[in-house]
Amino acid sequence: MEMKKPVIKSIPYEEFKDNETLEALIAEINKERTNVVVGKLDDLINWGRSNSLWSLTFATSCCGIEFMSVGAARYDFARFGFEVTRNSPRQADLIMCAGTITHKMAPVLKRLYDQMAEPKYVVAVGGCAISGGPFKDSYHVLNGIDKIVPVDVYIPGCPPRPEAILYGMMQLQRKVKVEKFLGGKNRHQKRGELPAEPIIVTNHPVKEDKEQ
Amino acid sequence: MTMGFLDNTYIGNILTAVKSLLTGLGVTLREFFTRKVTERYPENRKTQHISERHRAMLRMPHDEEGNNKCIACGLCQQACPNGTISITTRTVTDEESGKSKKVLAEYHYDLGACMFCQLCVNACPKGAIEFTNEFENAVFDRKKLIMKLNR
Amino acid sequence: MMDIEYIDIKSFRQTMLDRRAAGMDFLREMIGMDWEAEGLGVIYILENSATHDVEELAVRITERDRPQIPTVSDIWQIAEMYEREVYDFYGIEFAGHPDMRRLFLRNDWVGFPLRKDYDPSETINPVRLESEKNEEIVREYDIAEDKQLAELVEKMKILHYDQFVINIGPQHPATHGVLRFRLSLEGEVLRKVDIHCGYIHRGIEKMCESRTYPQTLAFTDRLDYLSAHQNRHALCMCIEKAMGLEVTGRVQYIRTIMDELQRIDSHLLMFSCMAMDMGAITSFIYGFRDREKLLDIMEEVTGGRLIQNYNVIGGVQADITPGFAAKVKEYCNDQKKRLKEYYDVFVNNIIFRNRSIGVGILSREDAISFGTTGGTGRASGWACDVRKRHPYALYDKVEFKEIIHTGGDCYDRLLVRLEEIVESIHIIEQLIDNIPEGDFKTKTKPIIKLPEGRFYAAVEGSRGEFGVFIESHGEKTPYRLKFRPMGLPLIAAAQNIMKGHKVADMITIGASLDYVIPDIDR
Amino acid sequence: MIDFTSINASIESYLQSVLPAQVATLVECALIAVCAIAAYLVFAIVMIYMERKVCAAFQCRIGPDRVGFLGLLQVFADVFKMLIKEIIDIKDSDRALYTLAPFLVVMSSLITFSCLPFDNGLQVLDFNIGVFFIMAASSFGVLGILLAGWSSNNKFSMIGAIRSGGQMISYELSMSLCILTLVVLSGTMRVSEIVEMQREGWFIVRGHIPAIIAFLIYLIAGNAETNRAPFDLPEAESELTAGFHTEYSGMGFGLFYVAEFMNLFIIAGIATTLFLGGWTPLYIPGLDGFNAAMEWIPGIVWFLGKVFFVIWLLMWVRWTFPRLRIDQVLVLEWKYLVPIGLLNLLIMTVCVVMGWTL
Repeated sequence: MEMKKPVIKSIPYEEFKDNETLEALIAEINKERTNVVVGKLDDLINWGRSNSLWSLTFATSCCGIEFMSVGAARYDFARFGFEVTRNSPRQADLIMCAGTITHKMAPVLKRLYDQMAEPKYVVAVGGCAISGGPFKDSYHVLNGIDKIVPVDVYIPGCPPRPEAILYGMMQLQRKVKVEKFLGGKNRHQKRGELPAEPIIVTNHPVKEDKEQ
Repeated sequence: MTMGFLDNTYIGNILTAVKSLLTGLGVTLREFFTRKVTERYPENRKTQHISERHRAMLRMPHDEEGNNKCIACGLCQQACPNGTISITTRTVTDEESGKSKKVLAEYHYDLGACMFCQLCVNACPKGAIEFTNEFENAVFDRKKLIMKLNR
Repeated sequence: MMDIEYIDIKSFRQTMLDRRAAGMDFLREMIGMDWEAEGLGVIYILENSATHDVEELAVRITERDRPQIPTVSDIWQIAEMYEREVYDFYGIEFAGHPDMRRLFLRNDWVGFPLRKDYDPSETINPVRLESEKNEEIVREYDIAEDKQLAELVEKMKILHYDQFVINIGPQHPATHGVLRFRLSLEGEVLRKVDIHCGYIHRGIEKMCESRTYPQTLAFTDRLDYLSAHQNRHALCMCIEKAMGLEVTGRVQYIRTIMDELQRIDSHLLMFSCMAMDMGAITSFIYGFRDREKLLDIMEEVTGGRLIQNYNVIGGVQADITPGFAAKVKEYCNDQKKRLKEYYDVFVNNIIFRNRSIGVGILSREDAISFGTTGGTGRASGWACDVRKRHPYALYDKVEFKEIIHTGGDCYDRLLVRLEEIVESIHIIEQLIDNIPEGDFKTKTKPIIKLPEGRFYAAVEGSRGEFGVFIESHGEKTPYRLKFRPMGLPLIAAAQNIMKGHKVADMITIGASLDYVIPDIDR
Repeated sequence: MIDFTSINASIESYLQSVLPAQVATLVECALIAVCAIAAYLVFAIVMIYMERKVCAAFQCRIGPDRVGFLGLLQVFADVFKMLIKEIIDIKDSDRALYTLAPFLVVMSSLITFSCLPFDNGLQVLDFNIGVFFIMAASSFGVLGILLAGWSSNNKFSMIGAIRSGGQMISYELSMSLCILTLVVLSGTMRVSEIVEMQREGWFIVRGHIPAIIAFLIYLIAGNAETNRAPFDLPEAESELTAGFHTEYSGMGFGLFYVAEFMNLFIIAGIATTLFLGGWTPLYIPGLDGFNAAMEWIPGIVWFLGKVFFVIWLLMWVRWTFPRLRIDQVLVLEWKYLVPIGLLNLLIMTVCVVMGWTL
């Protein structure tokens, strides 16, 4: 069967990085055949979804400023239809995690992710979000947000330049385009693949209040 | 922004307010008709200018025969503040002189953790590694960001 | 090299009170220390805001289980925040402090990370995925002089349950990063503000202790990414001072120009973000549009847009590019014209004026007591520019005006920034044509070791004094490296001046103070 | 010129002839409903696209241009996405009211929308108190917003809704005053008559100074009614994340979004009808040839042209100014707009009585 290749304007398929992972994903999704009507409908829905990725404004540090640059006049992600950044997680389609996630921030990120409505995506922007980056030896930094939420696209850089962020968004569009919304496998299963939640230690740090 | 005798009167306040609002509207109206500054990435991929010094990825240049300049001294690995580079070496014995020397086996580089501080490039005595400005590096799989730089 | 005077803990408070009475009204820096065998301690750097005399004092205590030092938070208001930070990192309790909570780490964190014997293992402090409980009850320690150990005397509520409490942040568009406010509201009016930080605390100071000096440089760019050059300049300067290394004239010129470009960049961003916070998205985009041109120039030379990695020990990473001077001049001319547009579309707008004039007034006394250096201090009438107070690089050779406003409100704080852009352009124009020939980097040994001692260097960052304190024990890594955050005094002041204003004013005040959270949290 | 009255009449007589009377009426109603909803959606989509492009132009950007030619399909992509987005059940929310709220908002704007005279006879309802009805229908949208804020069990929503309530109810007043000024000028409340009277000179010209003042106040108040910047306090992004619709995802949010834009259309539509002559062409006394040429352009084009011009004006304002604070919003209304509006009504009355109108 001819593999359905996602098309992005102005960049040929071959010039994209990491086509192997994408093809593996397509192969896995297309294991079960679906009928033509559902397939066509899926294409339409995916076209809509991939062109209307509204991101949650979630910027913790330097990469956040580059994210703002992407939104400003020179790089203008409105051209892709991404400009509707929502501040409420309910209305966002993707969480663009731009910046370091620390131990104190981790529950917040997780909670925001849980508050988002399906279908939802996560983009890890910059070294800190991918692996802890410069701070990966620190006692207070989470080494990669993929430990707590499933990540769809990794955009390396410290910080990645605005074009790189746009490129990452196009990668995400490609991923959305090959998914199946109706009937087929989609990303709900991904949740199961997450590592088990870390052990929670509940002892208390500071000395107990003397009054008690 | 003074209105003379009308200063701080009811009417004067309205007039100053309206004047300031109209000035603002004038600025935006002018921008409405000026040329837009947006750069059309990715349509302009072929023509866009990225600074030569921009650091987006570490690279080890190879010549036509596929040789690199790395002598596996490990200085870059030591210089790296967060363990982004890991080098494995093997020992080869030179058949003529009988001396054994360390050569590079694999040069692994984690793009996903690199902070582009340039200490590795500064440390390299042979100029075997350099930063490139190829920024299109987004991938779907974390493992793809750990790269082997030597061929 | 710093000359530190040790004070006995018994006479500590009296000494501090005397110093304050003697005119030492600006607590420049408070540095927690762990000298292992010699015990824990705190170093205080005081300054007289009129004469700019500096004094360094230290206090030590050998007790490790429950070390206690009397508070100075009633002498200098900023000490309230600094002492919480020291408590958080070193577990030193400050007797008499009104609110002894952790500042950065979660309240269920085990151990004090900057102590030398801290165990960083993941099993003790795993990544917890449940949020921390709000700590409404705080400890306060009695200051009774006669007792050996101050006792916990009172429980106090931060916010009462019957108040209408809303939580803003840590993920919120107007907090400029990950700061969290807990607000007690009465209608739209703020009754109490409780600021939580630490959501981007990355433990940079601790990490620096295990890094070589060149490696520590990379972190400074990521503290306050909008004054990356200045931060790095400060650290390089501090190390060079300790090594006794003189940089060439060319380097001084390049560094000064770059610092000022960075300042323009930061102030443009401040204008943009303030506009965005107040709903004027178009003004935000105008600011960013012009900032991009500046970033282009900087990127051409340094290779980075935000994180530039440009200053290195002994010089700069690479020489300036041939077309640099021409581009900078073109940009400067262009930017001067653009500034008028900002005034027309936003600053003089009646809506903005009404929302910012008289809002969030910070008096001169409070500004000094809180140590809010930078534009915020200058908007309150405090001449606190490090470039004038303790000149470094070429600032004693160029002619420029220190912008001072006296209103102390949000409007003045914005004006100071915009006028400083003009001053920065003025400085650049004096330098750009006269860059002397010479090396762009002085050769250094591959392994850099600093002589034993304590060193402090400060620069005027984009939003205040950025200081670097190094204690070296003669090794290739610093024994203690402390950065003076520009933002911590700002949020300490914010907590105070926000009270009594409306929710919308809180956003305005926050934007006008212009803090960058990674700089506060480090 | 096409006269829709006759077309309507012929459709009606045809339906009456083939179907029994009651059924025919039912079918008519259904037809009208379908047409109204379709038009509503089409205009919503056009306006969202327009907003994005206009906003981009003011901000030196390009705006959507990659989805379809010139980004024309952008809004359709958004609609598809929104339709399939998960709708989240909010814990401890008042579910019935939570679900009802967006429909109330849309209903209010839909009813008002159908009262607009798009062309001669192209209007769903036309009766002697038409203007009054429009005012009444448009003002119950605030109920939806209040309910949304209340039922979401979210403090941000709640504050947003309370702000919205205070703001919208206040501005209703000056809006009504402006409309009243025009009713004084026209002497009727029937929408079709008001438009017809402007055939030889729009009211903004005939009523000169008081009419222009009323027009400006109306635009300001209308902007406030639609909760758009600089009056977007109920959803003030930088303060209240998304205000009253913070907790809405998927289509719930979509409906609020659409209703916001349609309210803007309605405000512009009413302004056009009352001040700018509705669907009547431009008429300059004395230039008969010019006037005849203008007559050739269909009324609906005139109407939409004027409406979109007014919308553009409002967008221009929206993308220039910073946001007001809640107390300033109310000060502006009660200290400035209402007194001026009242005075203006008086002036207009005097003008009409003395015959000083053009």
